[in-house]
Amino acid sequence: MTAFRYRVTINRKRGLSDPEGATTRKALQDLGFISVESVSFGRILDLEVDSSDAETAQAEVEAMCAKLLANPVMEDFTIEAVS
Amino acid sequence: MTAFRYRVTINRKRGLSDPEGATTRKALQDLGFISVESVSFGRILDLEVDSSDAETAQAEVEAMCAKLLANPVMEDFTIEAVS
Amino acid sequence: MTAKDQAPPHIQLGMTDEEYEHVIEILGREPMAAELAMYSVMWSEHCSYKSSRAHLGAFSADQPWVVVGPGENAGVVDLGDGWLAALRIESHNHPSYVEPYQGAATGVGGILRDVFTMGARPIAVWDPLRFGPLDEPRNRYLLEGVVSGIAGYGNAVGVPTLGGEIEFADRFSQNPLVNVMALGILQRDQLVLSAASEVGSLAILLGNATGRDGIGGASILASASFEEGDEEKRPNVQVGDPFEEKKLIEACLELYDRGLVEAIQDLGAAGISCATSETAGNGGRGMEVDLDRVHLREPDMTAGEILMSESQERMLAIVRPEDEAEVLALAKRWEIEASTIGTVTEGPQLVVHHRDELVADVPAASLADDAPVYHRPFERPGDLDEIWAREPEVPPDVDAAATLRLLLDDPAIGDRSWIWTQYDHMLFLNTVVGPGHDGSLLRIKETDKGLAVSTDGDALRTYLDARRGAARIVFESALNVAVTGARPYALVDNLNFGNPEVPEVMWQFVEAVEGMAWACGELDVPVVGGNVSFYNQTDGVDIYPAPVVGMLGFCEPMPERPPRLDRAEPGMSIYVLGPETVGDFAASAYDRIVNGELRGRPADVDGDAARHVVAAAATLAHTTPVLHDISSGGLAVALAEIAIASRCGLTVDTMPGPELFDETPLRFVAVTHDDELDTNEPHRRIGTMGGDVLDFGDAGRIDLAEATELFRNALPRRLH
Amino acid sequence: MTVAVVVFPGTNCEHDIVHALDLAGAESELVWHTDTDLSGAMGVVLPGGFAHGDYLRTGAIARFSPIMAEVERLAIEGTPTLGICNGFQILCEAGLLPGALVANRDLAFICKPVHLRVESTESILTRSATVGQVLEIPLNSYEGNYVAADLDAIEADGDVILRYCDATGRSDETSNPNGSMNAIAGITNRGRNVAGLMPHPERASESILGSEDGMVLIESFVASLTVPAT
Ligand SMILES: Nc1ncnc2c1ncn2[C@@H]1O[C@H](COP(=O)(O)OP(=O)(O)O)[C@@H](O)[C@H]1O
Ligand SMILES: [Mg+2]
Repeated sequence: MTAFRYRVTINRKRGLSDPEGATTRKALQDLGFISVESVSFGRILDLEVDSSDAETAQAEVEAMCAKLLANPVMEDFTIEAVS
Repeated sequence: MTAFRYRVTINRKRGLSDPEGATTRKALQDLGFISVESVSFGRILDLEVDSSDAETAQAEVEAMCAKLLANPVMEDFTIEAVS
Repeated sequence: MTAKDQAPPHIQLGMTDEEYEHVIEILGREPMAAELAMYSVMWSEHCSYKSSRAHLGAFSADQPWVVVGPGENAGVVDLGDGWLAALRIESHNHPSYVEPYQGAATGVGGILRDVFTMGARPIAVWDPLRFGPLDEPRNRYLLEGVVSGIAGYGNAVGVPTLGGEIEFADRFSQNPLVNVMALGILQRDQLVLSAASEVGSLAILLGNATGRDGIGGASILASASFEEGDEEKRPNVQVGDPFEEKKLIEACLELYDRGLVEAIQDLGAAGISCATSETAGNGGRGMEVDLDRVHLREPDMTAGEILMSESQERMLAIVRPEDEAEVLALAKRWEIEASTIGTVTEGPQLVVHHRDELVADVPAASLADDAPVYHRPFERPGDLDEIWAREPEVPPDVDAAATLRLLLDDPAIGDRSWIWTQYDHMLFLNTVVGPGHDGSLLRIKETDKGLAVSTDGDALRTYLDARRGAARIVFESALNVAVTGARPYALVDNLNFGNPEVPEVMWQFVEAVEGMAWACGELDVPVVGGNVSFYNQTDGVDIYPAPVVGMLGFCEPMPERPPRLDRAEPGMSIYVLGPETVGDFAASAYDRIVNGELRGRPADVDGDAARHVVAAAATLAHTTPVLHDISSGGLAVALAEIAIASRCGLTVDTMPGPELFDETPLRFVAVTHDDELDTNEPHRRIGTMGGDVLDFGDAGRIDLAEATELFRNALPRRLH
Repeated sequence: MTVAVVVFPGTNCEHDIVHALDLAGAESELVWHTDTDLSGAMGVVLPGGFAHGDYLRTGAIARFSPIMAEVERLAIEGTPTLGICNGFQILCEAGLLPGALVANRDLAFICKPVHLRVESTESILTRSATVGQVLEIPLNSYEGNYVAADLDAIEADGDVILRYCDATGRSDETSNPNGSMNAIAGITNRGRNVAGLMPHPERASESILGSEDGMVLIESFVASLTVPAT
């Protein structure tokens, strides 16, 4: 068994409103950072998965994202292997 | 003026509790993903900054992180330019 | 491409040919695109009540203390000394199935707006919920998502959630029900209505920017059944922003305080088109609207999108021109955006421009008033006689301990604190009796007035007999508020049903409405508002009929020490009050859980007896430490709940085993010191508190510790 | 002005703390977060709620509200300054108290009464209590989980004033509702004039609400207004 590492990046779908991003942008502008045009939030998850091979591991991570980690109605995700 | 884009990644400092990571790992294992060894959580912020040049823009983003976006008591951050 | 995509636009928007002809008749021409969108949404089931309207006249709001009855955003009743209470209930069923967190969250946001639109400060929320069985992962996901959505929004917006209700049944798997009720209080001079009557007044849009949220969302999601593979409906998720709503509440309350608004309307389904046409139409006026002045989140939106957007946290205030500057300044101080988008005109037209083009020119009142009314055919379900003929069975020597083990472990009977400890239920320091009791009781500070609320539903019993089931919900909620010391004062209802085009569903609906209206009449309780949610059907399966009520109780003075489940002490006597049991086991917890059956016909209720029992309970609440109504699981469960909350065992006289689990309505338990039960109502002393066992004599005994463990874990153990 | 109760957009417990201060005999005044003058305030309270929606990080945006420069000035000068729940989070973000608050161990909001043991009476919040006293006070938070990198220094310095415990005063994993390090529920600063706690003492201010245990904390604060804390 080997430990494989992945970084999952989860972003909100385009077009959905993002109150947190909008509020943070306003806070930055109030602090004088007037050059900030947009702020949007996302999440990353660094996962370590034990597996016999990379292919199985990656498939597992994809299943995890689809099943639990990302909310398909509101979020898109990408998976990236980390060495 | 050009629009520069950055991705800021904010992680909980090592040694401080990461309830999101711990709970997600447990939830994954409950779902049968027993191969997950560790999960750690972070947030990303995608920023768009208007600036005359990349250097100024990057400096601004660094200042934003230091001042507001990350809490030095419990978080580390990295900044990455996005093309 | 499906056949639907090639259909004419009005069919794609869910309109019938007849409805479309009617629009042409009203306008004297073919509608323009934005106009068609407006009619299609305003005439949808969700907005127009076209299938239910013909029947809702059975409800009466005819009591002297009703200030505002159905028709406005919320019902309003008089509490004396200048105080009023506003209440309303709403469903967010389909949005919560699509995205449980946001669906529930925006449901809370919407119901709060209905209440503060009236000038009231929202002071509490309740959440009646229905899901499929928890052994399916998807149902667990929905429950957890909905609860955290209500918590996430309600807590952050700063309105406590004081209770609710939960039921589980297979037919809610594909179609959970998420209802939310809100209560507000106000001073009489702060009451605001939605009619814009002064020509020249300005329409100011307050709050969130308008984006492409849920265009046609509420109406599409709430007016159509789900089919397999219905993914296109998914982008219609609306995202709630409790922070924006909190600012909006404070800003609006200050606007009312300063007398700056003539009328106000929240933006819900059909967004700007609904709010502008209703304010103008209600005042018998028209309005000129300029969509270029609407603050947008996405700059390139079309006129139709702007008009129909269901972006959350927006209000439309009608303001005299001389007050405009002050209103805008006040909005700025509360850090909300505001834009003047229209002017009230002589009428009757609602005239809308976008980028210098006329996009709509329709009689304002026609959108609401000319909506079709359908008298849909209804038919008694053919299998009902057969269902009634099958009698539930309970052996005469039923083992009380074994049965209680099963019942206390049921997620709909066991402790629901897993839900309500996630809700702020203490904010404002008004909560005198909180969640975990029959009804919640709030004080109104600086007065001796108290408000009690209970939300109740009973889909399984209503399925067996829609008329009796619905009536019994009303009586149960009346008794629930009575045991806190309040008398039933006003009711709001949420009628969750299947597809109204199915005659059997329509029959359930009509029976339920009549049963509910009768019960309210027997108790002199006015129905001051409600909501109808049809099309709760997935893949051809209709939900169990699920009317839900929110009963408001009122007391003055408040009981000094209102009854609580945890106030029983060793040595106190246990009494049962109310009618004799009649062997009522249809849709009982016993038949459902022990026998796994749904059959038989629920018992009827005698209206006179009901009025009597409810009044007796409300009086006794002023002097009795513990009062608890007997509902799901019968006497045995009611006693167990008292024992568990009070951490005190009990012994009851031997009685026929089935009597312990009988669910004959309108009965309640009182626990007090001997000879201190101050009532003329017939009562029976059945036992004594004390020890650490629940002892049912010959029927069996169970350790309090074991009962407590089962009860506490019923919900959590299924979720983790 | 006696006590300044600071209101941020999103704050919601301001009237509740005013009510409790009133019961303890102290007058108070609401101050909007864009104000910049607190001269004359004998004490400052940052109440509970969701300032700025708790977006980005709880307390992070509020900490830069215009009023905060004044709050910091007074706190440094020794004015009694109390943060309850969200107010505690803001004081931590502002660096007026050590540590930070993160999501509860079980990632769920918790609203329920909890037991607290008084660890030290050297603070504006606990001076009228006794060490070892057990109080029952409601908690109401999602981010109530206290973390600090320099925990040993905080403990050694005696900055911990309240710890989660059971009804008998014992602390262990089961009596810790949210995973806070060392079961810390409330702390004070070195100067002992700034204090923060996650539970809401104002929610335990009358017997009709279920408990009056919070009043000893409110009364401590009120007593500190006239007799400056050491
Ligand atoms: N969805 C919910 N949200 C909040 N509280 C709930 C919910 N479901 C049940 N409760 C609370 O649990 C208690 C018991 O509920 P229930 O058994 O429905 O009461 P009753 O049978 O007396 O109507 C009530 O205090 C109720 O408010
Ligand atoms: Mg009850």
